Amino acid sequence: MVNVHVYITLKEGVLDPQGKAVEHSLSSLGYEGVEEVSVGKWIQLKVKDGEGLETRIEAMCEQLLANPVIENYTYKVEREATV
Amino acid sequence: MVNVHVYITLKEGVLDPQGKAVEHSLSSLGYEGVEEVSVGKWIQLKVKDGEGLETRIEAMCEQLLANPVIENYTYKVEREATV
Amino acid sequence: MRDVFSMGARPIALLNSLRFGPLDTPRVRYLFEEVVAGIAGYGNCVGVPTVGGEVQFDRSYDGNPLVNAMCVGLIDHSNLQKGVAAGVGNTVMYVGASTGRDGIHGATFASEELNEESQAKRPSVQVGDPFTEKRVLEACLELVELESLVGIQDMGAAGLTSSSAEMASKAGSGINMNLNLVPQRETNMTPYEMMLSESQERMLLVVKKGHESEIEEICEKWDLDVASIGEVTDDRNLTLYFDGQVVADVPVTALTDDAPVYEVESIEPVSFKENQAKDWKPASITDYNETLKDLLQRPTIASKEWVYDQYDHMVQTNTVVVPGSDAAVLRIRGTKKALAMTMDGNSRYIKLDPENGGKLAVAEAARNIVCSGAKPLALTDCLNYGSPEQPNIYWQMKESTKGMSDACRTLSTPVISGNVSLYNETSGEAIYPTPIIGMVGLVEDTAHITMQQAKQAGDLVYVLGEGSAHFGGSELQLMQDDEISGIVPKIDLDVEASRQQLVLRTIQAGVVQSAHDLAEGGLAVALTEKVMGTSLGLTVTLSKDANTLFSEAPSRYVFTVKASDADQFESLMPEARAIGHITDDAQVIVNDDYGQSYINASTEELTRIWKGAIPCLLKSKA
Amino acid sequence: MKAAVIVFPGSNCDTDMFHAVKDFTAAEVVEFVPHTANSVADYDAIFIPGGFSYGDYLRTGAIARFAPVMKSVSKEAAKGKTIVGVCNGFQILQEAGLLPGAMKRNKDLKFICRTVGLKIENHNTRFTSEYAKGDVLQVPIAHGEGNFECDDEALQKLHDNNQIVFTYVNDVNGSKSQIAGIQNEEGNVLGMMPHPERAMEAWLGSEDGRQLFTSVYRHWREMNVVTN
Ligand SMILES: Nc1ncnc2c1ncn2[C@@H]1O[C@H](COP(=O)(O)OP(=O)(O)O)[C@@H](O)[C@H]1O
Repeated sequence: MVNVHVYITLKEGVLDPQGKAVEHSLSSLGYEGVEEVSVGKWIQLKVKDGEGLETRIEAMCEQLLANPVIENYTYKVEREATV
Repeated sequence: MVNVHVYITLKEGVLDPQGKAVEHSLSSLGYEGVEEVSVGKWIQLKVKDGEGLETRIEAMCEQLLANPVIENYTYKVEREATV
Repeated sequence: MRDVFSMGARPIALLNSLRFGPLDTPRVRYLFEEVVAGIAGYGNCVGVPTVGGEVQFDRSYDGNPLVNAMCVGLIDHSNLQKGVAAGVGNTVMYVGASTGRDGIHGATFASEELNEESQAKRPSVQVGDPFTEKRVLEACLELVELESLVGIQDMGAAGLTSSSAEMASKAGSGINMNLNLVPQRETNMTPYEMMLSESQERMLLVVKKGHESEIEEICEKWDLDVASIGEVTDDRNLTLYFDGQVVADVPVTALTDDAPVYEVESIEPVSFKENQAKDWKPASITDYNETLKDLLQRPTIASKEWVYDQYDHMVQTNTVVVPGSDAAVLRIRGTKKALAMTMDGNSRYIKLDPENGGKLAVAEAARNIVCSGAKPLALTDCLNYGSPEQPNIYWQMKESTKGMSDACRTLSTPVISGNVSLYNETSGEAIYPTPIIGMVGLVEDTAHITMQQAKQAGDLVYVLGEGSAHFGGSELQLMQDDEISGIVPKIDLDVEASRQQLVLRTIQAGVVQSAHDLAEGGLAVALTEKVMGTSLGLTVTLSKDANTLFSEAPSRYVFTVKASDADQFESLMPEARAIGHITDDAQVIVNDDYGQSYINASTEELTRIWKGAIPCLLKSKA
Repeated sequence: MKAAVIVFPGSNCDTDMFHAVKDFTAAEVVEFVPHTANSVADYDAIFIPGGFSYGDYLRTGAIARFAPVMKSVSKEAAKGKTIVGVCNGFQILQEAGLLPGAMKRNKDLKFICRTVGLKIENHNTRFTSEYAKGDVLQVPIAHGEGNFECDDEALQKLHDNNQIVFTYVNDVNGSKSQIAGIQNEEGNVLGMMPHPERAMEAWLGSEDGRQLFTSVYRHWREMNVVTN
């Protein structure tokens, strides 16, 4: 098994109401100089390693994990160091 | 300004109904060998660089971005390569 | 909800009562916003409408907010289920979400003074899963139809331990369970952890031996964990096995009925006598217009639209009277009947005068029910106090409970359920004693359903009941002094009961267009609320004094009546005084006895102030 | 007319929808159809009710879209059957690709339950023929994610093809062009966030939702007279 990290954000140009709200809250809590906040998803999963791993991950992302109409995704595969 | 990425997940032992639902759904879509799915947040923000940067980021995480009762967070600071 | 559907009833409505500190710190604002979102998130998802409730703000809840929830269900008598573990040899089954380590010691946490140490303990909080709850609900309502189901109970506080012990105790039986069979979502859980886990959305069932597959079938359909984990015995012991060993074997009664009764000391606090001795008088009011506007902006009086807009109060399409009136009303599909429901409790009165305050709380809830055209049926109470080990606090509990129970007897409203939350203290400071009353009433015919908003111009405005000179615990006092003291308005329960009957009779006679009881802010606020959000106004004549306008004396009502019904109304309710009429010019005008207006504001402005207060506080900076 | 009301785990407006169709149209058959059903081919109109299918975990409608019954819904949609998705039903139809766009969280991030003004933008549809253009209805909304989003090109297409059926009179949730309900290009699939099934009787606050159901029925009847 490998650890897969999928990162999902709204596409550029899509207004992010959650990001805006967080930005606003941070500033009203007194944190200055915080900008361009965006709130996305970080999905972690363990997937069987082997042939076609990347194709499988991409399929999962396109089919379920992200909504291609408004979201972009990237991912990272983490192989545990073999002892 | 530096780019900050904050990654938030549920603490171990805390029920993750979203993760379960995604796992279940992936398996019924025919993706085999997918395990331990968890759904967390990935927050990106631009923060003013400078003294106390890490303390400021940690404070933001504890106060607002994460709910320390049930969530853990990590973060990464990305400095843009100066030209 | 689980307590309700495990009886075989379908939850039809939720209500909640909230207590927070003033919205002047970011922390309280955060808590308030998140709590409302949390209640909304769960109820909306399960699909049970949240139709009512109440919110009050007071310093005493700064470090210790209160959230009390009430659920109303509808049941066909033949489906009534009991949480009993009867029938030796019958199978004990586990249904619902799997067990994790969440909420261990939750019950003790709920009744514990908050301190540094308990902060560290907090990871024991459970995360709710409304989607699972919805499936458990639907599955349970199918399960209760089965002949083979003997008993069913929610795993609430202290989880498997209390549910199994209570079910066995009620049947006079015992239970054996093999903990290895408990569905688990974490690894290496110990028997201790499994027995005390307060993971949510779980039920314990007793099923006739040999019929387990009927249960399994329904659970599989709803995609729920199900397991046969034990059996009913006749030895009156709770016996637990784990890895083939007996890990506990205790008499059931030791866990339930034989619990020691705790005798604690009750001492009347000196402040009580002091308050009784000094009668607080309001500072003289120069601008009544401004005072009314200030009162309307008090968060406790202001519109709670910000809150109930977030609750789906319409799902199931039975809600006839949506939030914003005295009580919510839901029709019962297929009948002429409807149910009215409300939650109430004014802890300031109880703090100053617990016995009288306890009576006031029950009476106010009943008045709200009556105003909507319903006869009070029964109530549930949520008792929230500080540490009962403090003699002064125990005295508050004793006195307020006595007051409530007197009121229940006089008003013939049985207390059919409730809950208790103690040790609500932060760093030694207790909350105000806060019993909350949830009441349900029956509308015999939907034609009787009455709302608080005035209906049309030309209707006459009547008041029933007089103000008083006691302002202890009133909103006016809090506004002027920022603290409460003195004598609270007294209630005469016999007057209360007879007026309630009279009001209900008059409403049922069909001559009342709208009815509203007087509460925080008194007559002036109640009158304004009759036209809030409408395009109507009103013109009334009232003597220009605080007692008339802002007294919170109990057992009082405002009505609007069609001019053509006035004679009949007056003959039914001779005590009511006509004070003016509803107008179509959208101005709220109060004249003195010489025809001079001393309150004069547009409905639109008053509505804006009243609706804007809470959103405005939430947006404001620290 | 034979009508189906699809029930997913977590649907919670299914009964309300059922009563709206059954009590206010002359449909001969109205039936609940579980998410596990393989076919809805026997029905003339398919209603997908609101609620929180699969808890709305991950994204609203994301998981429901893969329920077995949705394959058949897509097939019937392609054949021109009438499909109505309300609230969560709309979100599911978007996730399934039967309607364009996606829903974001409401602009102020709060769930909103309130009766709002709804304007008929297109009354030449099988869903709104009994309304008049420009009619303003009072219909409840109850959603946390009804903030309609799509790219400019898709939006232009919606306008050009008259696919926008309902808009909000006021900007309640941040939706682009204040869109409250749209149909597909072919005009047989409707998605709307407001709940017409909650606006069926005056004592519920409004009966402005009725004509949606009677329009659907009328369309079916007219088609049937022609084909028979
Ligand atoms: N203040 C109260 N007034 C009336 N009944 C109460 C009160 N507190 C608890 N009860 C009743 O006692 C029973 C057990 O309540 P509680 O200990 O709160 O259990 P649970 O954890 O199942 O809610 C319930 O039937 C409840 O309604």
